This record gives sequence, C-alpha cells and structure tokens, in this order.
Amino acid sequence: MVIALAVFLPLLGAFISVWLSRKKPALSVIVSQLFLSGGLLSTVLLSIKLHAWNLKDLGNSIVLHTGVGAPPLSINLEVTAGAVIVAIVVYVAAILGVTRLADRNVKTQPLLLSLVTASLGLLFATDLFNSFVFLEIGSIVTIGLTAACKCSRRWEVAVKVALVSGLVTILYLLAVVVVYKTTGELRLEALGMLQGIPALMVSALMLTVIMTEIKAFPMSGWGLDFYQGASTGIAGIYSATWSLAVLMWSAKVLPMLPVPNLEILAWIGAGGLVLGQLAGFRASNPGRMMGYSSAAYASMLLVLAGTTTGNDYLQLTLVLMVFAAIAKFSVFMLGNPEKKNPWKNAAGNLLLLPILLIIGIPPLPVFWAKFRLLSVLAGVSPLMLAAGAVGLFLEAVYLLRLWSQRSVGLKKNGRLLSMVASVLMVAGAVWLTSVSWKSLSFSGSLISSPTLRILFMAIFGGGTLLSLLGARNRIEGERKYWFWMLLSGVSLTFLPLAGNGITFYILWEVTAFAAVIAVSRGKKATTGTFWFAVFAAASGFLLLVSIVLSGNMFIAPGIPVVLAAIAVLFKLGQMGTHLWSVRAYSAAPATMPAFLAGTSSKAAILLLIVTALGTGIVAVPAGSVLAWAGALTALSMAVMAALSSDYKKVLAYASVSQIGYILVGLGLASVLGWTAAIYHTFHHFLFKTVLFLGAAGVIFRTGTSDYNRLGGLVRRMPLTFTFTLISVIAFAGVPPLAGFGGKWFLYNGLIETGWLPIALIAMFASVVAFLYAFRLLHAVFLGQLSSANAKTREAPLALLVPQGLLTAALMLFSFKPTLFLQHIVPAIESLPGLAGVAPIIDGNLVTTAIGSWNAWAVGMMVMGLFGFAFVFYWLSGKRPKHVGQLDIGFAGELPPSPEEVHYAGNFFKPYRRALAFLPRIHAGKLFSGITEILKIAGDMVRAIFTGDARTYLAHSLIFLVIFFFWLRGGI
Amino acid sequence: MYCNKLPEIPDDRKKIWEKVDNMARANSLWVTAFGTGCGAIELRPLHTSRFDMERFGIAMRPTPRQADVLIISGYLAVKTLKRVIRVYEQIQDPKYIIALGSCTMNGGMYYDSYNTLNILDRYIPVDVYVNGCMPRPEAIIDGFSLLMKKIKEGKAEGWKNYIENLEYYRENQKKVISNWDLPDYNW
Amino acid sequence: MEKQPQRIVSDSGFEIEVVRKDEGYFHVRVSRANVIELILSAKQRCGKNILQLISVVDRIEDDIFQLTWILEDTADSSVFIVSADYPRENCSVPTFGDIWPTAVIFERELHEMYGIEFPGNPRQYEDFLLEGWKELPPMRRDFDTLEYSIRTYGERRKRIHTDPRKFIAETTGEWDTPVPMKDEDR
Amino acid sequence: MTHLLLSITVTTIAALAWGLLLGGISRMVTARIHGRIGPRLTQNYIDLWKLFRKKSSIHHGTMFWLAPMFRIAGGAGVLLLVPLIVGNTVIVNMSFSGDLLLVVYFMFFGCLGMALGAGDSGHPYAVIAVSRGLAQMSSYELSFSAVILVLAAGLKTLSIEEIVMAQQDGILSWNLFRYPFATVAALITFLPMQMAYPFSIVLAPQEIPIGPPTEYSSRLLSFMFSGRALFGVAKLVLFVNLFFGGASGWVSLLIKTFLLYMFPIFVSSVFPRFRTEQSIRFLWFVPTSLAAIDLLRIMI
Repeated sequence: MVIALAVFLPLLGAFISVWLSRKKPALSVIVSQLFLSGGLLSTVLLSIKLHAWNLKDLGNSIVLHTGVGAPPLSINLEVTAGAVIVAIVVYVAAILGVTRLADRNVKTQPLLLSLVTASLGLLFATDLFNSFVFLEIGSIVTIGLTAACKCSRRWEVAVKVALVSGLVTILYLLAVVVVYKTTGELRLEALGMLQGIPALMVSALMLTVIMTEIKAFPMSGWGLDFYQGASTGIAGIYSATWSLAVLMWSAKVLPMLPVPNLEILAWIGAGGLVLGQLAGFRASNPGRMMGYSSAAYASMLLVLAGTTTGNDYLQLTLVLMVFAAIAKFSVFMLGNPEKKNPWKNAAGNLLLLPILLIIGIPPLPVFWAKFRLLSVLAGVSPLMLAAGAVGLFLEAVYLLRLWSQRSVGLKKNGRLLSMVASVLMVAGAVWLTSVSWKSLSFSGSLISSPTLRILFMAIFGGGTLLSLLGARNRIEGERKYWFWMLLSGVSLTFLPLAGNGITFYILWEVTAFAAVIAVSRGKKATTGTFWFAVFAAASGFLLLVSIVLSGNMFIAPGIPVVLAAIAVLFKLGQMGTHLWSVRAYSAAPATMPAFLAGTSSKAAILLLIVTALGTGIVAVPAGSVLAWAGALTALSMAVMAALSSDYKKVLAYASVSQIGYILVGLGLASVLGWTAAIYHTFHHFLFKTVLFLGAAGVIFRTGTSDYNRLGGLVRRMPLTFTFTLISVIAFAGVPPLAGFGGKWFLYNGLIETGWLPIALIAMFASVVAFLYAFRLLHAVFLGQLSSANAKTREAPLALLVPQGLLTAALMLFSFKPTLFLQHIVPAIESLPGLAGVAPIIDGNLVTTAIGSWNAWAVGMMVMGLFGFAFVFYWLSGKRPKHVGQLDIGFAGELPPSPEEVHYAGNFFKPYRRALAFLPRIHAGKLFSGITEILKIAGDMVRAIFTGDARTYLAHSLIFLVIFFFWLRGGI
Repeated sequence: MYCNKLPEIPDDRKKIWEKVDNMARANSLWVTAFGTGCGAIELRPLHTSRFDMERFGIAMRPTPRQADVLIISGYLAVKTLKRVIRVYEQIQDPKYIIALGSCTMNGGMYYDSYNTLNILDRYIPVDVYVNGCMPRPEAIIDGFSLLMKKIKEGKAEGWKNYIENLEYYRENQKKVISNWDLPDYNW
Repeated sequence: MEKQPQRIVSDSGFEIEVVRKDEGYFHVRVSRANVIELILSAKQRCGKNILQLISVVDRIEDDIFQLTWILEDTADSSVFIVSADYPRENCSVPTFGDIWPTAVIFERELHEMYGIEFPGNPRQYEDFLLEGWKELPPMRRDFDTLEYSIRTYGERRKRIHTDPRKFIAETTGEWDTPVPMKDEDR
Repeated sequence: MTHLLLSITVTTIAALAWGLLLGGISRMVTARIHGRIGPRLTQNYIDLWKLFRKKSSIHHGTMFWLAPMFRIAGGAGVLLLVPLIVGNTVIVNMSFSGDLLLVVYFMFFGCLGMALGAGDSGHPYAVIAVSRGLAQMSSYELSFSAVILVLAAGLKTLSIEEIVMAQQDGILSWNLFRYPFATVAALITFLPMQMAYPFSIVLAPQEIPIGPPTEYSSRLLSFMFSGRALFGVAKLVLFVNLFFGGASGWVSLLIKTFLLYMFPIFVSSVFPRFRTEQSIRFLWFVPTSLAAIDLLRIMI
C-alpha cells in the first residue's frame, strides 16, 4: 500500500493539478506539493522499513503486485533499499522544483508530477515492458517540459530529445521482442538467460539504449545540447528526477546484460571517461560543462558495472549517482534562466559545494565512492586506474574553471533551493563519513617519533592561530575567509596524527580546498584561485592514486612513492610548478599567503617525511634526485625572486626557494640532513609568516605591492620594519640569527655525505638570497618615501601582534638554538634508516664530525661589539642633525621628487645582463603547452558533437553496429 | 623633505683639542670634486705624478658630505651659484672655500656679462683666492698651503662667518637668483 | 629621386633668392610667407630629413631678425639652408616642433634668448638656460649687459696696480710683503 | 672572562692600528707605482682623526646611523672568530665558537649593515652601488664556496684551527701547494673582496660617487673607515690561515698579512675597471672553474 502511494500519488496529483491549474494556479501548486509530500512521507517510511540508511544490504526489497495476473500484463513493482533512497531524492527535488517553477510556469506542474511518477515507476519496475512504459512516459514528459520552458532554443532541444527517444524506443522494443521470443519472459532477469546470437543482439541493443539514455560518451551529444539549451530550472529538475531514475534503472539492468565478459563495459566506460572529459576540457558554457560532467558519471556507472558486484556495486552507484544528481540540481537551481549567461553572478558560495562534491573532495560523499572506485580499478588494471584518475582530473579542471569564473557576487537566484540541496549534501557527507568511520584512524600515527609529531602539530596549530589572529583585522572582509582558514588550519593540525592513508588524504584535501576557498575570497582572485585549485586537485589525485596503489597504508615503494613525490612537488610549488604558488599568493587575501607559505606548505614536508619513513627511507638515487631538484629550485627561484619587483611575488619565490633547502636536507637521508630539514622547516615557518604578515600590513596601508611605488616606509611603519628586518636577516642565513643554523647543518651534512656539487649550488643559492633580501628591505622600507605614502600609518595591531610573537620566538631560538635542537636531534636519531652521525650538543656548543657552532657565544659577541660601538658613538660627541629625505648630495641639484630618486625597479639589471647567455625557460609555457595539447585533443574529440540530431542518432547506430560485431568477434 | 633647523656654531675655541684637530684638518684636506667652471681643468694635473697633491694629504672626494674644501674655479654664473650654495651647505663643518682664477675674483673678462658674478664674497665666504687666468697648478698648491697655514692658525673661519651672517648672505643670494627654489637650509 | 634642391627651387611658384650654391651646399633666402612650404618640400622631396639648427641674427639696423634653418640629408650629408627675415617687434615664427622634435628645443632657446614667439610650440615658455629671467631677453642687441651687470652684480673692483701680487696684498691683506720680480724671472 | 675581554680589546685595537697602517702603506705603494711621492705613512690616522673630530654631521634615519655599528661589529666579529696565531692559548678570542662556515656567513653581517645604511640614506647612487656590490658578491661567493668545499672536503674538517694545524708540516703542506688551483681561485676572489680594480665596481667614484657611503660624513664615516680597516685585517688573517699555513708568531702574522695585502694593491694599480656584468661573469666562470679542478680532484 505504501509503495503504491509512493508511486502513484504524484500521478493523482498530476491529474488534479491539470484540472486546477487552469482556474486556480496558486491552489494547484499547494495541491501538488501536498501530493508530493505525501509521496515523500511514504518513501521515507519505506526506507526506514528497509533499513536503507546503513547501506549494509541495499538489495533488500519488497515486491508489490498490482492488478491481476503476472507481468507484463500488470505492473509489478519491486522496491529495493537503494531505490527508495533515490526515490526520496526524487521527491525532494520535485518538491523544490515545483516551488521553483511555480513562479515561472504553472502549466509545467502536471508534467513535472508525471515525470516523478515515471521516474519512480522506472526505479521500481521489475520487467522489461513496464520499464518501457515508464521510459516512454518519461521521454514524452521530458519533451513536453523542454518545449514548455521559456528559453529561446526550446524547440531545437525538444526535437533532439524526441528524435533520440524515438530511436531508443525502436531499439528497445527490438530488444524486448528478441527477449520475449527467445525466453518467453519479460522479467529483467530474463536478459541473463539469453544465449548465442540473441544474447549478443540484445546486449548490443540494450547497451546502446542504456548508453544513449544515460548520455554516456560517445552518445552524450544530445545530453550536452539539452543541458545547454534547456532552461536551468527544467535542466535541474530533469537531472535530479528523470536522469537520476534512468541512471539507477540502468544500474539495475547493466549487470544483467548477457555480455560474455562484463569487464568490456568497464573498458568502454574508462575510454569514454577519458575521451569525454577531454572533450569537456574546452567547454565554456556552464550548462554544457554539467552535461560533460553527467557523461562522466554515466561512464563511471559503466565502469562500476564492469568491475563490481553485489552490495558494493549498489552502494557505489547509489552514492555516486544520488549525490551527483543533488549537486547538479543545486548548480542548475542557482542559474537564472532569464539570463543569456545563467550563471553570471550566481552565488559563489553555493556553487562551490556542489562543484567540490562532483569533483569528489573529501569528506563530501562522492569522495567515498570515488575512492573505492579507484581502489577497485587499481585491482583490475593499472591502465584502468590511470584512465579513471585522468578522466576525473580533467573533469575537476573544467568544473573548477566553472567555479572560479562564476564565483563573483551574490544574487538570490534559487538560493533557498540550493541551500536545501547543500544541507542535503552536508548531511550526506556526515552520514557517509559516519558509515565509513571505521576506515579512518587517528591512532598509530604515520610518524613514529612523538617529538616530530608534536613539532609539526605545533607548527600547524600555532601557524593557524597566529594567521587567524592576523586575519582579525579589517583588511578585506575577513569574515569571508576566516572560517575557511580555520577549517584548513584545524584539519592541518590533525594531519600529523593521521593513522592511515585515507585519513591523511582526507585531512590533506580538506586543508587544500579550504585554503583554495579562502584564497578565492581575495579581490582579484580568479586566475590565481583557478591555478591554485587545479594544482591542489592534481596533487590530490596523485596522492589518492598513490594511496590507492599502496592499499590505503602509507606509501608503498615503487610507483606510489614517485606519485607521492610529484604530489609533494605540486603542493610545494617547486621549480616548474611554482606558478600556482606565485599566482595564488599574489591573488589571495592579504593574510592568506602567510598561512599558505608559512604553515600550510609544511604539510607537503610532512608528507615527504611520512613517505620516506613509510618506505624505509628514501634510497640514495631517489634521495639524490630530490636533493638535486631542491638545490636547483633553491637557486633558480632565488634568481627569480631577485629579478621580480612585486612584494608578494618576491616572497612567494623566496618561499619556494627556501623550501628547496628542506628538500636537499631530506634527500640527504642522513641525521644531519634531516636535522637541517626539520630545523629549516620550523624556522621557515617563523620567518615566512612574519614576512607575509608584514607584507599584508604594507599592502593594506599603501594599497600596492609594486616595488616602484613603495619605499621609505621605515619612517612610517617602524615596527613592521623591525620585524621584517629580523626575519630577513634570519632567512638570509646571517649569524647570529636563526637561519644560519639550517644552512650550517645542511652543508655539514652535504660535506659529510660528499655531495659537493649540490653543496656548491646550495651555497650559491644562499648567497643569491641576499640579493632579494636586501632588495626587499630597500624597495619597501628604505630609500625614499614616496609622496603618496607620506601619511601612511603603522600596520594594524592584529597584524603586529603575531609578528611580534613570532619574532620573539625567532630571537630566542637564534641565541639558544639548543633549546630546539636538544629535542629534535634525539628524535631524528631514533628514526629508522638514517645514515651518518648525529651532532653532539654540549651546552650551547653543537659539534659535528667536521665543524662546530656556538650560537650563544656568537650572539653575545655580536651584541657586545654592537653595543660597545653604539655606546662609544653615543658618548663621543654631539648627536648628528637629522636631515630630510631629499637632502642628499645630488651634484648640487634638488632631487625632482622622491619617486624619481627611489631606485627600486630593475634593481639587478647587471645581473639580468650577465644572465643573458642562458636560454629563457618559462614554466608557464610548459603548462600552457600541456593545456594547448589537451585543448587540441579535446577539440578533436568533441568534433563528433556537431549539434545536429542526425549525428547523434548516427552515433548510437554506429556504436550498436560496431559493438555487435565486436561481440560477435568479426563480421 | 628638507632640513628645517638653523646650523649651530660650536663654541669650542678654547679647548686644547682644537690645536690638535686643526693640525689634523690642515693635513687632511678633502676636496669636493665639483668643477664649477673652466678652471676645473687645471685641478686635474694636481693628481699627476708631477704635482702630486696627495703628499700634502689633499684628496678628492666625489661627494660634498665627506669633503672639507670647495674649490670654485673660473667664472661663476648665476645658475652655477645656486648649485655652489647647495654643495657648500652640504659640506660638514669646518669647511673652506678656495676661489680660483680672475673671473672668480671679479668677473674677469666676463665682468659685463648678464650672468657672471663680479663680487663673490657677497654670496659665500671665500677663505683663499688664487688669481691668474688660469692659475698654474703650482699656484693652486700655493693656495692650498696658504689655506693650511690659515687652518693651523685657526683663522680659516669663513664657515663660522657664514653661519653668523646667514641672513646677509641669503639676502644677497636671493637678489641675484631670481627663481629661488632652494630649501632655506641644506645641511 | 631628384636629390638636388635645384628642382624645388625651379618648381616653386614663388621667388627664391639663391645666396650660395656649392657641392652639397645650397643656401636660399625666401620671403617669410613661403618658409613652411619650402622647408616641407625640401624634407619630402629632397630627403632633407634632419633639422640641424635654427639660428637667429639680430639685425637691429634693419629692424629685423634673420632666421636660418639648416637642413641636412643624412644619406649624403648635403645641407640645404633657408633664411627669412622677420620683424623685431612681436616677432612670431612658425614652429617645426611637430615635424622635428629637436625644433622644440631650438625654439625654446630662441624664445628665451631673443623673445621670439613660436606659436604652437608646446614648451616654449619653459626655462631653457636661464632660470627665472625677467628682463629683456639677453641676446637682443638692445639689451645693455654692462648696465645690467653693474646693477645686479655690483661694480667690480678696479685694478689699481698692474702687479697682481701688490693688488692681492692690498685687497686681501693676506699676502706677505710682495717681492718684486727680477727680470730674469720673468 | 676578564682575560677574554682584555684579549678582545687588545686584538681589536691592534688590528685597527695595523689595518689603518696597511691602508697608509697601500696609498704610498700605489703612489710609488704611479711615480708619485704619495702621502705620509700616518695619513690614514690623520684622516680618521679629522673625520672623527668634524664639528657637524648629519643622519638620515635610524638605520643610517646604526649601519656603522653593524660595520664595526661585523669587521671585529670576523676578526675575533678567526684564530690569530697557531697554538696560541693566550689570545684565542672567540675562535672556539664557530667554524669556517660561520666565519664565511658572518662576513655578510657587516656588508648587510652597510647596505642597510646606504638604503636608508635615500641616495640613489648609494643603492646602485649596493645592487652592484651584492650582485658581485653573490658571484664571487660561488667560487669562494667552491674553495671552502675543497678545503672542507679535502681536509675533512671545517674548523679553522684544524685547517691551520694540517699545514704545519713545512711549507709544502700549505694549502697553497696542496690545492694550488683553489688557492688561485681564492686569491682572485680576494680582489673583489678588497674592492680592488678591476672589480672595484662598488666604490666607483667616477660613476656613483663613492657608492654606499656617499651620504656618510664626519663621525659616522670615521666609524665606517674603522670597520673597513678591521674587516680588511680579518680577511687577511683568514686567508693566511686558510692557504698560507697560518702564523706561528706575531712577526710572521704581520709579515704574511702585509705580503698578502700587497697583492690586490699591485693588481689594482695597473688595471682598469670591469663593467658590472663583465665582473659578474668573470667571477662566475674563471675562479669557479679553477676551484672546480681541485674539487674534482678531491671527489675522484
């Protein structure tokens, strides 16, 4: 009874609403909603009855016979646990859709209600003919809905849908005829009974039908045109009701196909995934992007059907399809159908969640499915895994582009509906995370040494706290990104505790994408965010594949290590991939780079450490590759930083360059090298955070980060200058401040291991660091104060306080590095597999096999000498007169203006000239080259989508023929 | 943008150190290399091995901040005077001026020109004049030794004179420099 | 192309007086109404692409300024010189600043030194050499420099002696008693 | 402690005197090469005294008048970190507190101070000089790093004392003979370190009036001079220790530093100046290649 209600209530509602809509439209909406709510209620009851929510046994079912006799004469329905969840989604989408459509076109309501009935019927149908009936209803209603919507291309789209439906009908009926003639049955299970040529025929026919209906590549052309051409409301409702139902019905039918080997489906799916997403790479219309995305999900369905069985299959298809449908619904609801470009000024926040969900960012629900999908693929074939990962990554790229292009402004288009959908998604995330909770682990951390764990947690937690403190200013709407920074920081803080690969990956992705969102809140963030997001996604996929390949534990030797290393390089923005960091840092909100460069980038160091520990230390060849990469990065990025004249960019380059040293240290795989790496990691956190926070203050007060327009700010921002000065001296590695220690350990380690060329490059890089260090200090703080900045004030207190705290810590560890080292060195010594001898710490003296360093003595000496000179100067005579900034010996002339005397742009011109013999290599060209190749390939693929309905029919028919003869094994 | 304080006159005439200091000053005369007119060409031979002014401790400094002596060589046009004033005021006390050549003393052959000064003392205090058109390097060295003698005797105090009578000098300077755009204090 | 300016002289419809003609040297005098046309055609048709100089002679006796434009061809270094007379009072001369940017500077100097106006020259009132000059332009022959010098810079100290040492001793009092030079020292 | 302070004071004052005297000698020697008489031997002392006793001086800001202190602390610091006499236990100063790497990196301290002061003066030429100086410094540090690696990897130690001790078996055990190419490379880098021609692009009075200290006057300038003199002596002592067997006594120290000091002066007197990029390229390639020969010898 409940089932019948669930299925047929909407149909009843449809009739009543047809009757009502002429006379009392308002009442008809309410009536429709009442009927739909009734249906929803009954499905929820069903779901509880079937224990659908624990996902344990999705095949659980209740069967309902209606009318008299056996099928196909009557409609027999079988309600499975999986289908009931889908039905709930369909109902919710329909209720929301009715509300949405009510203010636009009341006449479509009966159609919508019929569509719901058709969807539910299809979901619960048990035999081929019933399915045919519901398929027909659905197609006709779709055509009607399309034609009724108020968009310019409605007739074109409707005709395409009608033509494709016609073809599908013919093929489907042919299949049904064959099945009935051969087996005398029409139950879905009858498909499995077929043998020989009929089996091949039915397989080919059914597969063509299904692939055309679910819009799988290469039959996705009509779907693309539909999503692009139909109004966003119709497209949204369609995707969450009918499209979802067809997908789930196909999921039901696909495993029953009498194909000799179901893995064929997986290969078709995998190929379609790569090719289809390649075609989507070039898409620019949001509707079309969603169409490509739905093709991706169709392909994934094929892959799943070919590779998994039983409850696994049901769970995966359910989660993937349902949440993708919700997400798509949410995206479409944000579009304004009256606009030519519906997603212009769509609410960025609301667009974000569905897109991240479709991409599969943890802990959003689709992630779990995608993770398991990739795990399964890894078991089938590495090629299939690669195809899956590449396809999903390509999808992520264009979806991120959609988001980054539209995430401007906040309009109220369908905001409520989308928020409901978002709530559903979050609820789903919580639900699925709780279901999969057992796979998360926070015990038995991947890092064996508790000291290192505490150190990294301190860096992450402290960095987050201080960056948040810095963000508590009124620089640029901190509320917009404050929460995301917090989220990113919190998950970062727990990263060292992760006990297995999946936990690590989830925290890693949450960190990365929360940071992406926070960056996107910057004022000019579109390109920067896009690059950042793409590299975050790329490193995420690489890491995911690596974890999948190592079977969820950390990280097996061989290919997984290489992938993880590439992920680390992407994350760190090392040489070649530095583009994203430079662009993102200069686009991000003022205090964000402090968090990204100072704190967040250390996550990659942690990953590297974890990888090295997990595989029992980086072996010598890999280590030397790492060290060479690090050294060359350190050098090249230092040169880039010296030649760049934008405050934030310089800091970004410098950051990448400094991390190069850490890589060299880790590559050494000796106690000294790791001490250097950890030491440098910690101090890099201290001084880079200070530098970026200082930059935030300067940029906030002056409104520019261009060296040519800054200068002389020491007079206006003395505190910021002091903190920056100390940090700069520290990172330049000048004793007595802290940066020297890292270099000292590093060179000691390099000489000990005998890697002299790397040592030479690293030393050279550390000297080149002086170039940009001084240039930074000079161009921003020294030199002439330009008249535009003459009345600048000191940076806000919220920025000064964290800088002050960090600088104090920096000074403390400068003079007493043993406070830090006496904990770190034993911890590193206890790690397995590290070569070399540990440094001996005796009081303030640190001794290695070849050298010694007493920071306290050096510090005291410098302070003493400095103090003596100072006091002597102070007492030896009158104080000098202070003269104005333009009072300089200028050959008797008056300097024309401060700006013209401030020498900051093109600062190291001779250096640039001296470097002229080198060929100029642009990493940007590498990536734009890759993009170009992908675009060309995509253009070649998408040439098949001509926009002509006849071509689409041809696709289906050609596929049918080829597939049939392929199955038969020749003509 | 510029200094806005009056210069101070140090009151240390009576200190014993002053004698020692004057000895040091006389034996370490640093000349600002600011060629104001045609006579500057006659200074170059002083570097050479023939005349070698370094043996007296005289050296050229490229910046007025580090110099003690300003040499005004040749005729002084109004336009140059402006630069001379700024350079002179940027030299740190104690400082001295040597004027070189006839034109510097009284306009020389340009006495009737529309832009050449005739009486230099009105505008800046000159410690030593060296005449001739142009003076030979020997004459310049002679002028230097005269300056050294004056310094040792504590008589080369044109700079104090300038500070004390700054108003008088400024008034005269402003009279001939019709577009006075210098800051009032240039220290 | 016919390089010799001979042709424009013969082609032009106005009267041109040839002052001097030589190998690679051609000096003409025209009335001021035809200056622009002549110079432009020399540039366009004879390849005289450089304006070397604009010079002025103050011929106060005839109450005119004689302006001379010297054009040069960079290919063969031949020059073409155009002279024209302008009245001294309210002298106004066309500018060539938009054809040769150097002309802007030449004309500024002429304005400062002679008071000639070049309507259309965007920078003619900027200071060129003199800073803040307020009198009659100093290069005009009706400007009395001696009077100006004495008025502004004071009368110079007259020389009393022919012996410089004596003179210095008297004026500055710093020199020791002058030693008369011996004849063999002279 | 008292002993240490006393030793530091004596060393610093003696080094200042010796540095200024060397400066005076260098001016005389240069003059003789030019065929001039040259100044008195004490000229540098007189100059310093005059500058110190000038009656007025100016400053441009805090960093401007802190820079000379940086310079002095940097110069004296390097000197104190280097052991002066082989096996001398009376005057060890601070040489126990660090190795060669520390000394090399500490040498930047004074330069940094100088650069900061130059920047704060607001004078474009001062900053141009700093940009040239930094560019050049980064270039010669490439070859100097190679030399340090040769010594450290060849002698298996970074401690200066041990490097000196390894050279005590007669004159042939000096690093000059053990690593001749590296020593030549180091001597080439010594020229730009001492700002000698043809590498004197920083203090180029003809183009950029005297470079970084162009705005310095009076007492601040005298501090700069002292710092430079101290720094010069420190570098001499370091080079003597690294390549010429260290000093077995005070006389030997004075003689060796004096002879080493003459080298840049002789070169300087006869060469014109490089352009900045020429200097940079020369220092990148020539001395580095020389040092690389010894580096390869050690590695193979």
